[in-house]
Amino acid sequence: MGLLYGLIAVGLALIFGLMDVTNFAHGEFLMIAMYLSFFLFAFFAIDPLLSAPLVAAALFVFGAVVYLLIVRFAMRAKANAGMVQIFTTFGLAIVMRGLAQYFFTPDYRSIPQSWLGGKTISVAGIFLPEPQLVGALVSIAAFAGLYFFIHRTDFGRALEATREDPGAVALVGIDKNRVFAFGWGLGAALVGLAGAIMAVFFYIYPDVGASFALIAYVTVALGGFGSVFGAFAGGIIVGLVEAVTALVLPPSLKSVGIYAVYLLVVFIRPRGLFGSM
Amino acid sequence: MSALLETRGVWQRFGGLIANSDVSISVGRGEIVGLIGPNGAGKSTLFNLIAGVLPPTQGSIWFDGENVTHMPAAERCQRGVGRTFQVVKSFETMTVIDNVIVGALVRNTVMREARRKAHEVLEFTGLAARADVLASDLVPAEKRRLEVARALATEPKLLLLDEVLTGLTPTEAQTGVALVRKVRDAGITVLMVEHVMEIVMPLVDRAIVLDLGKVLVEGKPADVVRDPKVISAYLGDRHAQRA
Amino acid sequence: MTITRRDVLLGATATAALVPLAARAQTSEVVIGVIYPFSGGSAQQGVDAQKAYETALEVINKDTDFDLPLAKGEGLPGLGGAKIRLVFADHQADPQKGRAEAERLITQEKVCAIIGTYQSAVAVTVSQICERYQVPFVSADNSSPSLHRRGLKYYFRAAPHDEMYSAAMFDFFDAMKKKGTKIETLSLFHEDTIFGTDSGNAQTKIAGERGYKIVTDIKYRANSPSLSAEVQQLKTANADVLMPSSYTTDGILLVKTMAELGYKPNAIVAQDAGFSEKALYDAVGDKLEGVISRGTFSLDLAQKRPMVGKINEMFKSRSGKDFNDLTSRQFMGLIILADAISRAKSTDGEKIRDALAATDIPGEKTIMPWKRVKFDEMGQNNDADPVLLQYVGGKFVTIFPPQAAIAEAIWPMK
Amino acid sequence: MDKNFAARRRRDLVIAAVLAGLAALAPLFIKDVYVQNILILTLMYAALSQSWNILSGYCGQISLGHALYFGIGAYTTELLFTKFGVLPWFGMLGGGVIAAVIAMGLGYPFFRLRGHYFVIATIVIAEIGLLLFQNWEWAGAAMGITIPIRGDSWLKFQFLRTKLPYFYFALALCCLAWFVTWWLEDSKWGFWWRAVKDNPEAAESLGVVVFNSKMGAAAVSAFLVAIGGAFYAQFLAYIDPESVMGFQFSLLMALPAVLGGIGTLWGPVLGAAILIPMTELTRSYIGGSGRGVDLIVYGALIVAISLALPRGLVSLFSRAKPKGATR
Amino acid sequence: MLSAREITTAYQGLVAISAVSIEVQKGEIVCVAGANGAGKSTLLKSIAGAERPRSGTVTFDGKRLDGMAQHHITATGIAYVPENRRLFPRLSVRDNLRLGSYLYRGEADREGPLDLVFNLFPRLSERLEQRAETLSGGEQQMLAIGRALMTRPRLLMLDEPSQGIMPKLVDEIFQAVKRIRDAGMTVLIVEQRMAECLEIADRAYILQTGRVLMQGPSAEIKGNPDVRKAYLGL
Repeated sequence: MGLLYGLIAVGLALIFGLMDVTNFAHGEFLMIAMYLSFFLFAFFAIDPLLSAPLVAAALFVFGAVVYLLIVRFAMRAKANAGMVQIFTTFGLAIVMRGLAQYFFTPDYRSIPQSWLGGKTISVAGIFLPEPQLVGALVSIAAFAGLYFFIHRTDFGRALEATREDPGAVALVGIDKNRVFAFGWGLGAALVGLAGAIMAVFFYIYPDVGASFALIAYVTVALGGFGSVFGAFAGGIIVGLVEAVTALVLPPSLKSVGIYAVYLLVVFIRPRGLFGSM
Repeated sequence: MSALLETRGVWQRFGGLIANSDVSISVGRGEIVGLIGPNGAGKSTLFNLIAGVLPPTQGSIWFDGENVTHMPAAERCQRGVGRTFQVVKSFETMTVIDNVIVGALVRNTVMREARRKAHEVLEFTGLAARADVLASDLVPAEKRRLEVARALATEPKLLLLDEVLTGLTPTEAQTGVALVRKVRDAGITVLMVEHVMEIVMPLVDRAIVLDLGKVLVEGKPADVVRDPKVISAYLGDRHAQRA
Repeated sequence: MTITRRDVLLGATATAALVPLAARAQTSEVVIGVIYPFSGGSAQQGVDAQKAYETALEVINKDTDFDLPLAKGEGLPGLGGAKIRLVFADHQADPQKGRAEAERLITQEKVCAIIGTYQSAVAVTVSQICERYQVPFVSADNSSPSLHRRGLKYYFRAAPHDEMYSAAMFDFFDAMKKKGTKIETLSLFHEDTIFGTDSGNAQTKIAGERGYKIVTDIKYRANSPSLSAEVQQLKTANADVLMPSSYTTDGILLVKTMAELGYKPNAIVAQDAGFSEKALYDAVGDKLEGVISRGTFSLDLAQKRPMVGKINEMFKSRSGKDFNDLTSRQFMGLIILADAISRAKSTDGEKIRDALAATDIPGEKTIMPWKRVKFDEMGQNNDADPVLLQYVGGKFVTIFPPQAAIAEAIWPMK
Repeated sequence: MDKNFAARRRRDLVIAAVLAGLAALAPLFIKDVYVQNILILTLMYAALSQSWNILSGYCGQISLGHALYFGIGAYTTELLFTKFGVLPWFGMLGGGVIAAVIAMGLGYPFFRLRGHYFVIATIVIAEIGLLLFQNWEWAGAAMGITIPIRGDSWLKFQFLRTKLPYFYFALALCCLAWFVTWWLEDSKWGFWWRAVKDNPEAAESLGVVVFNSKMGAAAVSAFLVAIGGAFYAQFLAYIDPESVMGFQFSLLMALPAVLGGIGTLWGPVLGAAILIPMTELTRSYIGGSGRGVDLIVYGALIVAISLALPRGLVSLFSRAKPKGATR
Repeated sequence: MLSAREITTAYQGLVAISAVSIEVQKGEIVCVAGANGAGKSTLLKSIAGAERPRSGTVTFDGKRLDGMAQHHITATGIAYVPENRRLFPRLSVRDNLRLGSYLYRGEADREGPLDLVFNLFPRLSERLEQRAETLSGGEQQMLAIGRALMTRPRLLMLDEPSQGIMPKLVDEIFQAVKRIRDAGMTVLIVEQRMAECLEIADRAYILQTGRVLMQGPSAEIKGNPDVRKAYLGL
């Protein structure tokens, strides 16, 4: 679970780190991805595992379009820039939820049987549910891919460079707007991937994003805004803390553990575990 | 009477970089002292140490007979240290008068008095006509002057000016010079960091030249500009030799 | 400020103008308010409820030959065949909004009664408002026992509440024990809102009284992103019976997580809610073979009472789903309310209240397996016998109480 | 030049008095309880948003966790009333004080945080509060607290037959929050807050102790919000953790100020006057469809206003004239 | 090759340079000198597209540059090393250099410029894996120039390359500039340290408070007594 949080958070961290914009509609991106997986399964019988790349690709386009059509303008605001971004994306989240309810109806949906559904591998007495195991593997793979992409390809380097200094990339001939759109796309694609995996073992309905959004923000902040690696590590920590608190405290208080850890971390390191500066 | 401001053997290191090494300077009451030096000489660092932005790595800073080395900026302001910023830091969403009132509130807790004081200062600095304009709508020269006004409103004994004349047109710079003189005539000691020598030199009583974090030369402006070490620091070694 | 005030004033004059119209229309039309969540996390329940009420409306307003009150003939006979009109309002699971909507329905839409609300927390505030305006409130599907114990005059609940449900479960356990099944330890698993808490409390109380041992009592946060840790605990405790009280979303996640972690209890006896939702069985039905849920409704009844099947078909054609525990209660709630209005021969709140209080409908004239519908002085129908249903071969089979059962319980579940 | 300023302050006060007077007369014409209800909520949110604005708008410390103080106000009042029979008026004050104390206690660690770290910390602390109340049996846990009905009385601040007392209280609260803002705006604190928001470093150089300024703002803000919470509890006569401490409250407190104009005297009132009736009306009249159309309209409006008027709706009124001390 | 005519640029109402015109011929090293605040940097920014001139035109090989987006200007063959260098501090030296060749994706295309950079600044080749922020000031300047060279420019614009650098390295950098010109590029350099700059430059412009004070071949400028006055205010 922690790894999946990590994957969701990495998408958010990418967007955030790149442009200092918080995407309050991140949970809704996840929701869209889950619906996509569901419909691909329901109408074309494509297993979520197979459709994951498709979903990721679709979300990529979606993320880039959202940037170009909406966020780009929110970033131009001179006054109250932070509030404008928060509430623009927040408003967007509400619209997306409303649209999902309008088109998909509020019914709970779920993918009944996938290749992975419900199988469990037992290793030395520890049961590892397959979907989550695969989820974890995909997360690690996606993260490894992302890492490779950022550090070994030109565009990845451009992404990193833009994040470091968006004003300076023009010096080497890079168009920062394209990089931003690409970053949004990539961030959304990662969420898309997470959504596709989650669709296997989670129920889907228009408000599903809300369950994950706060955890994702906390995860990103825990790792330190702007640090993709931090977000991933943050995800793992959140997963562990959640499991541990559930043993110590009543389970209904398990998120308290996560929140407490967040507060503790930022009080000691006001910029998160791996935050810069 | 002792000097108003004194730094005693001040060092400042940032990681491996030594920004100030063993700087001891003093500023007497009623003086205008210029702190000059080429880029990267450590002027701004020293300035920040005096203003209380951060404590020095080593050494002490004395103001008005009191050790203020570890005193936070707000308290130094209450003791009588006013400053401006190299990169202008106006309160952009507030009007000019409101900017100045913030400063005036240090010594006047009653709003009406603070406001009166602020108007006085605006009058003094020649910004009165712009009182109700938002700080963000001022032109840079006016912003600079607003910084001075704000600092003056705190009724300082020592006014620290950080490159207030840089980047101004000659006319604007001359008005600025006149303002600094006026400030001194009002009994306020001035320590100014400045790049533009042609403007500073006629203005200051004494110049302190920093280079590579150390005090290079100190003295009357006319002597300072003839000093080969200064010319070398500014124009490069070869030029100095030839000159 | 000024702008709004003008708008509001305009709005007020507009409503004022409408009032005489509404009064005139009163004889031919009776307006009832329906308050549900139509957006947000539980919007699905609202939308399903809407379909159930529309089905009931068809039965009442059109001439049908079911053996239900008001089915025959059009409209309400007591009011000269007046038709019922429903006004739906969205409370978004917020007690404040529920209250505001109730107030609006009463004062603007001139509803003569209100029915709702799915969430118990909203029922609290809606019933308060109804009390204040002396408008009857029929709590169709709220199961929190505390609701009817607040001394409200205008509160009515025809369906059982959680203590009755829980009691039935323990009756069932007792019966099974007599037959020699080992049932000693229980695991409670309930969510942390009013429904789960109430249910958990009731179960804890009865278990104590009847000597069952609760080995784990897990209260979890509703709509959690993950239940792995919780399920792990259930698995470790491995009680004879797992008793979940969860809404649909958490129910799906619970079942999926259980399967993933390889936890298969001997028996699951669920406190309805999510475990009566089609969505849950669509999603994870294959893993639920043999699960037992309490309920107030069972399609099996169609074998004894054919009209149940026919009405179910009517509902199915609207919603694409079979009646479940919630929708059947909603359907029945409106029938009972309409019957009272007809007998009151008035849309006056107090008269309807009195008529409701005098309600006595035999069980056969409902679509429920109840003995009868008769309210006590707190507005609770104590004769609404709950049933236990077991999910076998893709549908629910009634297994308890014996008089309603059509099959023996399969224990342990597969 | 001083005349200008004094005139503006006086003008604001006069406008407020006139508006309040008109609002006070409103119930004479508006008998419809549903509309009254909307008015009460509008006033309440205006008051809450005004209070939120003190910390987040004036002092620039964006909090999305004010639901915590709202809930504390509500719970303190009702717990004192139901468990110890303390009159709501005292509970209200007590709640306010407790909220202010908590706000200051949290200030020590929180005000070191900047930007998003601060925002998330505020969200998280409110969530923790919510979860604790959700599990605190003595305080009713998830069941919440139903306020026992004792009949209409100002003493117990409870009215069943009429909404008017609630209306006037909400109006008074709104006026209070507005007046406090108006008054603080032209005070040492008001100036310090704005200075801290615009540029903490410069403020520090002018003798402003930044930390203390933030603390002051947090305390005033939390106190007023808690009073609002106490009012809401009395008004609703029923509270449960979700309905008084949920995240949506934090947002609903922020939204009017943001849409109306954050850090302005009139923004919250203007924002609430438009936003609250709009949300209530869209829900009531198109929300019953179950298709989420009201959400789409609501969300789209937020996006549109955020993008088109980053300074909020008040910027429509201030025209081209230079903005004065009160803007 | 490059011609900027009557450039006027203002920041928020304050005119930084007014009606400044300069020409750069192919293969030249041209120095723009002047005291701080004279408008030298603004001039470069206006040419590079980092600042929008209020009026005036910039042409490069006959192509109009004014109004073009900054990254497009880079693509036409002008590399600009700004005053504060604007390296990507947390990326390695290697990555900084690679980003310079972003516009040319092929490995083969990279080798030429890379060889030149290593040739000019052998130190960089020893520090390939270090983060840019860990380099000394002089090395950072070398990297900034190196990164600019990687874009395979025809014109290289340097803003105060000597700033904040040890005197010894300043010499090294100026020598490198000469070699860059020898490698076939044209260089426009802005400097406060006029003496060293004039040593290597073919021609020079002296700016004072936003205007061109004088211009001409380096030798002429060097001997002109007015220059000192412009600097020291004497």
